[in-house]
Amino acid sequence: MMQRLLNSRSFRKYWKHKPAVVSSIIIAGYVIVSLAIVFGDLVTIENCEQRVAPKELPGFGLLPVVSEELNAQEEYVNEIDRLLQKQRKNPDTEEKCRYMGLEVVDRPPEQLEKEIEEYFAVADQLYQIDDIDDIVAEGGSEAQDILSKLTKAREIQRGFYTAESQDALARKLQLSLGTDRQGRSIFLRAVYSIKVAITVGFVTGILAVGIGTILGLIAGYSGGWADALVTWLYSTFASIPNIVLLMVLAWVFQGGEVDKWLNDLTNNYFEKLIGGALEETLIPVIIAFSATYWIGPCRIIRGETLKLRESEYVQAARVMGFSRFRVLFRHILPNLSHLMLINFSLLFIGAIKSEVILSFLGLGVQRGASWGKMIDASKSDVANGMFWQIGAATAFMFGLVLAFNILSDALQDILDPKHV
Amino acid sequence: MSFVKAEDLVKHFPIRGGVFSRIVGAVHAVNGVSLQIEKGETLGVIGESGCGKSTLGKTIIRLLQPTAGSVWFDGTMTSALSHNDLMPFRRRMQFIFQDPYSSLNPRMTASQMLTEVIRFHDIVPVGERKKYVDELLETVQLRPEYRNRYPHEFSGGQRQRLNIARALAVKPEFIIADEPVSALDVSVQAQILNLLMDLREQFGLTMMFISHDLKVVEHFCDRMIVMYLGSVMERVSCDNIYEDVRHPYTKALLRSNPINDPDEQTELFILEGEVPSPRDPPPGCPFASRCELVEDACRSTQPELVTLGEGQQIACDPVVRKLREG
Amino acid sequence: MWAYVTRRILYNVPVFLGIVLFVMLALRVRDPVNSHLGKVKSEQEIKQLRKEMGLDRPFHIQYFSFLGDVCTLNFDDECWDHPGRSVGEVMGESIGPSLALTLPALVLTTLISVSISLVSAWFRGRWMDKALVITAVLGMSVSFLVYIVVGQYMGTTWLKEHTGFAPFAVSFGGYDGEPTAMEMLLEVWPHYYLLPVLISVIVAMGYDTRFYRAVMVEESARDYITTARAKGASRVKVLFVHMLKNAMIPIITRVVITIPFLITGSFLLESYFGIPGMGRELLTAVNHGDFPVVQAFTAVFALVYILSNLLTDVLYAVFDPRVRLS
Amino acid sequence: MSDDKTTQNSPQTVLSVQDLCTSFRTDDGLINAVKNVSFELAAGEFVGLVGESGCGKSVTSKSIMRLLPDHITEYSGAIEFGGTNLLELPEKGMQEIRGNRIAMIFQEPMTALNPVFTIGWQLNEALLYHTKLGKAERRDRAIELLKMVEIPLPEQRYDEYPHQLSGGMRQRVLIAIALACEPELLIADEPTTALDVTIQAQILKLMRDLQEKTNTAILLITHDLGVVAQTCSRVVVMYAGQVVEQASSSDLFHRPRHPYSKALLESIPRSGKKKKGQRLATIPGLVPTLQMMPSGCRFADRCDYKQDRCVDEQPEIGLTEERLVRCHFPVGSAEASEA
Repeated sequence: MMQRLLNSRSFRKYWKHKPAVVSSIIIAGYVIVSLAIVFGDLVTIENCEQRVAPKELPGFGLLPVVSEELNAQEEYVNEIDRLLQKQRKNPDTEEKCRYMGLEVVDRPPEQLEKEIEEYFAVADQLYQIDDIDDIVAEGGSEAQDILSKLTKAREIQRGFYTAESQDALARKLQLSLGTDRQGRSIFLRAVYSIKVAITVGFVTGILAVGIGTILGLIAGYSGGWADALVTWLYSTFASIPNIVLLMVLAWVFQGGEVDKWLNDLTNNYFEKLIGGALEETLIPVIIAFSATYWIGPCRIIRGETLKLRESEYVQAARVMGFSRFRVLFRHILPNLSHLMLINFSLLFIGAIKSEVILSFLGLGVQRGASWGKMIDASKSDVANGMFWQIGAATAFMFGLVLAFNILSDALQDILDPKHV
Repeated sequence: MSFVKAEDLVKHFPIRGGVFSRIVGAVHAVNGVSLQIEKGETLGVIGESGCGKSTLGKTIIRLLQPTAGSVWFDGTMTSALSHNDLMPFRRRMQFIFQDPYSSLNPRMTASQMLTEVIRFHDIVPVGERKKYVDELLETVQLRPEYRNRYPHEFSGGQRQRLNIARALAVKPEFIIADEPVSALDVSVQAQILNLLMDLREQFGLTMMFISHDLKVVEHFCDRMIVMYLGSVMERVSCDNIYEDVRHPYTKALLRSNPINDPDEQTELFILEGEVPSPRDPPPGCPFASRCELVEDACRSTQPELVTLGEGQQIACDPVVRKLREG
Repeated sequence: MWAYVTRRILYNVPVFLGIVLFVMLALRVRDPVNSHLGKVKSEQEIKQLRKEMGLDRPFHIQYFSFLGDVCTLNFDDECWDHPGRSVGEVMGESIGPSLALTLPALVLTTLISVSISLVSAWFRGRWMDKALVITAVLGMSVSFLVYIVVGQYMGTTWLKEHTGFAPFAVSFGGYDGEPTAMEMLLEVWPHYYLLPVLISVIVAMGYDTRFYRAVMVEESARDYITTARAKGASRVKVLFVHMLKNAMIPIITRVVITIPFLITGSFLLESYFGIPGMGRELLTAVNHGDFPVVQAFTAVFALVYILSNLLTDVLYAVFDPRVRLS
Repeated sequence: MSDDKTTQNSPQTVLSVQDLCTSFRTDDGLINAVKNVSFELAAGEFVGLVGESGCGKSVTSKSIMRLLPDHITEYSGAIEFGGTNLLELPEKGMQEIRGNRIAMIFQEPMTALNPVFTIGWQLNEALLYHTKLGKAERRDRAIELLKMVEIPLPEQRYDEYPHQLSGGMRQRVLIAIALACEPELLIADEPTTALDVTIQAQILKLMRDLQEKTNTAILLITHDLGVVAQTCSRVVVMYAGQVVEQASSSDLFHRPRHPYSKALLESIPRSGKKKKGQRLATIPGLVPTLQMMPSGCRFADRCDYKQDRCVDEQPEIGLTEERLVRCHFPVGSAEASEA
């Protein structure tokens, strides 16, 4: 079977299409990451909600202008201050420190306190200088002094979380793209969003193509009133602009009344099944997408079924006396598989992109991170020159969507029955 | 009683139109055709595109439900049978399609396709299926090694062989071949015709051979019927077409067919005009608008098929009258 | 042709009835009054409002009464979110800004992308074509949102910082007094609307160019294009006369299909740039549970959508003689 | 008339194709569709180009018109027409020749006319490009052309759209368009394949009549030997991208020299001269694919007269008894009977 697949003409054409192969590898990478998130707890929802470092820490190894960095440092100092106060009262320091993103495991408390005092001293000196950007810009000895102090502050700061830590690499990755305004790791959030995007894309794709194919097949093959009904149904759904339909569905799921109803109906089994409130899961988003996206595949499959029904090999199957069921599933369906595959990949892209827009509109993913939420959150950052968050979300999404775009284009070429 | 018989077979396809998509008319594809095929005989059906010859074949095999009339197969009226009751007849009659490219399921290999048929109709015991598939492939002169190939890996002629193998798989007694060679190149056409002739002899098949090519029908069939606009114009033996043919349409058809000899080429015979639309067939003789023998009566009354002896029938009043007058 | 158009109209009636039915049912899955007022108002007041809205009537009565409202475009109900204003008023006020944003965007996008697709068709298979296709795919792979966010930054803050020139407003600030038509066109529109229009053109271009290119590629493979070239038509003639006229049919379909989005506006652009169009109103209404607005707006969107479908059908008939003369 | 080398430079030669090779750049590399094709056409001559599907006959005709997609096609050799090599002509010059001095009609009359323009408009177009006629004169000429191709009610048809016409009528319109500027050469690419026999006869007769009237040279491309026998004075037979035989119709049909021509002729059922159930002569095997052409004679694998030399050495086309044959051992020749 495998051998035959590898020898098939479609596969050889695919293998020759290098961009498609590269795209598949990229997509596979994304899928593996999302599987690792789902099954291996690579990044948990808590991880991406957790505060790991100072707020608005720049990413990509870049540093903002001195005054902005100072602001960030000040936040940091305040944070440490508060922490130290708590530490004196609370025995569970280490836990708290880790929560704040400070790696204190490898240090005795006295040393930590010493380092912090040292840091405060440097920071205080820096805060007293007015017009710090202008002085640095002018250059000279004073600027030298400021910069050396800043470097020292940075060094100490870095010591809190990198020195002798076992997870140095992890930590570096965590901060590689900076933090958002709540001090959450942009990198972790962007990675976690992969899972959200893949889940939404995959489930929506399967559901929408599945519904569309079944209805399309029935309508196209049986004709008559079933066809009229399906045609009416998809014309109706298609006549409501996509985004309006999504909004209406979002409205339906808001407020938790649907949950309550479902839980009452199933004796609270529903809540256990999905593990929490309906609104907090991806289910409403997926339902809304599936309800809008089945139309395209349904229309295409119906049209193609109508065509195939009249094709000579289907007629030949009927001459053999094969049952409707056999004709439909053995002779028609396999010849629609390429359309299903192409539609699936198109819907996958559509769902990922719309998920972003929905999240942006505040109608999408409620808990955890998603690229849409990240871009949404970075609206005001951009005006302040903070591009890390929007950049990271865009880059992660771009890779996946581009790979899918290329792959679905290639599939259309490769699987076109005219060339098979 | 004839082995296969059709009586007054009519097939109309409704045309929908107007504001409410009501049925506003019908394409009169087959208009009261009767035919008999004796066991072991090959009947040719000839006509130009749109004359209803394919529809006739599909109605006889019950791919299409006749609008009126009946089809009899080996003494049973098959046109009235339900899907289940028809099943035993499905394996006794088979159909070979015209287009070798679209008549094979592109996602099934040769052996999958044949095995499916064999399994469904339970032709041979489970253990012998593989052997039987190989035998079938050999019968149609395809190498058994090709069993795992997909249709696109075969040439046009090979695909047509596969089509024939599929039809033969159920060991049928009667085969309708709908233009089986018209999509093929001349040299391949000859291969397939030879194969069909061999098989006909080997299995004692009764056949109905539909074609637009007079030369092929003449070569391949025992008798033929000539169709024009859904009706039979003439029924004639293929033994000596040039002398036997009487109907002006058949004559025209015969003479517009190019002859493969530049030296014997006389002035081209031209049949003026075109076939009228089957949506709106003329009331009288369908051929009246192009006929050189046309009389006023032809335009208003449809001629009956008149027997001229020895299995020859003709639907043309002026010719019949002339013959009777001497 | 008129039978065809009438048939299309009749075909769309059940579709429209279905949409209204669906919208109304969906909005009643959870009690709209309770979810809007449940936390602040007493049981008595909720009952009162329900009665005022007629939500206590049987569903079919509500259905037909609302259907009547939609057909007469008569939306008298008070908005829950804007006390004292009727749904009709809100709709009337928000339709203008939506059109001011989307109409120019549609015209620009279509003109530009059809031109680009023609360039692509002209250089078919050469580097220019390939570069355009790659750019379109790259452009399509970036989220709409990113274009908006970055576009706004580049058009306002960045432009101001780097050139000192600030032609665009970051967000809609409302009008000072009542601007005249001239002021509207020369000052208000460029200031508030031009940037979102440009952004939406850039966003739509990738998709449209690819679509139109595919149309052109398909057209260029047609037999009549070869005939035209064999006649001695220059490439310009082939492209602009033969291909473009045939391509008009899919082009028009695509343009008309986007008409409903003219009315819904671009939700994101409106909400991001604070333009008080219909999209933004609907979004706010959804977020605030403003039931009368959501219900009326969605029904009107669907109505517009269906009307534009009908327009496509009519335009088909105008541009395609095969439809017109059937 | 039979072809002779001496006609090569005689003034009456309209078209001379010399050593034409046409290749396509594909993902699988360069594919050679037509190799070393040479033939000539004299003024007023009716020549058939015959071969089975995929033998390169359509590519040859489209190469003459240069209608193949430029960016993937490579030509070599020469196509001399009216003293110029068409392969070296810029696109602009080609446009002046197309439809004016060389015209072409195609296989599918149903799709070859632009559905959104009227018949009249499409006829007008050809006249507009190549003549200086005014609007009214063009209309008159167009109607005259429609009359010439025997279309009933030409004035009415002038304003109709292609879909209102039957296949046979559309092919007539296409012929009218092709003849609009009185070309010196008409290339007809399977003009009757899609038509019924009775309509085919009408169209062939029309072409023959018009050719006699206008003295246009016609290159008729077809797979149907009957069509050739009926119309052409000379035949060029192609097999697997090469010309294998060139002879007068009479010679070819009665005394084919190339084993392929012979086998092809024998495989057609002959009317009236048969015995019931007689087997047809066949050509065994398959046409070699363009990707896997044999290095020797391309027909060797299927040839009844094959010898070792055929497999090893590609035969050149050569003059045998007043005709050109690409075969080491032409049928009926001394070499063949020796072996």
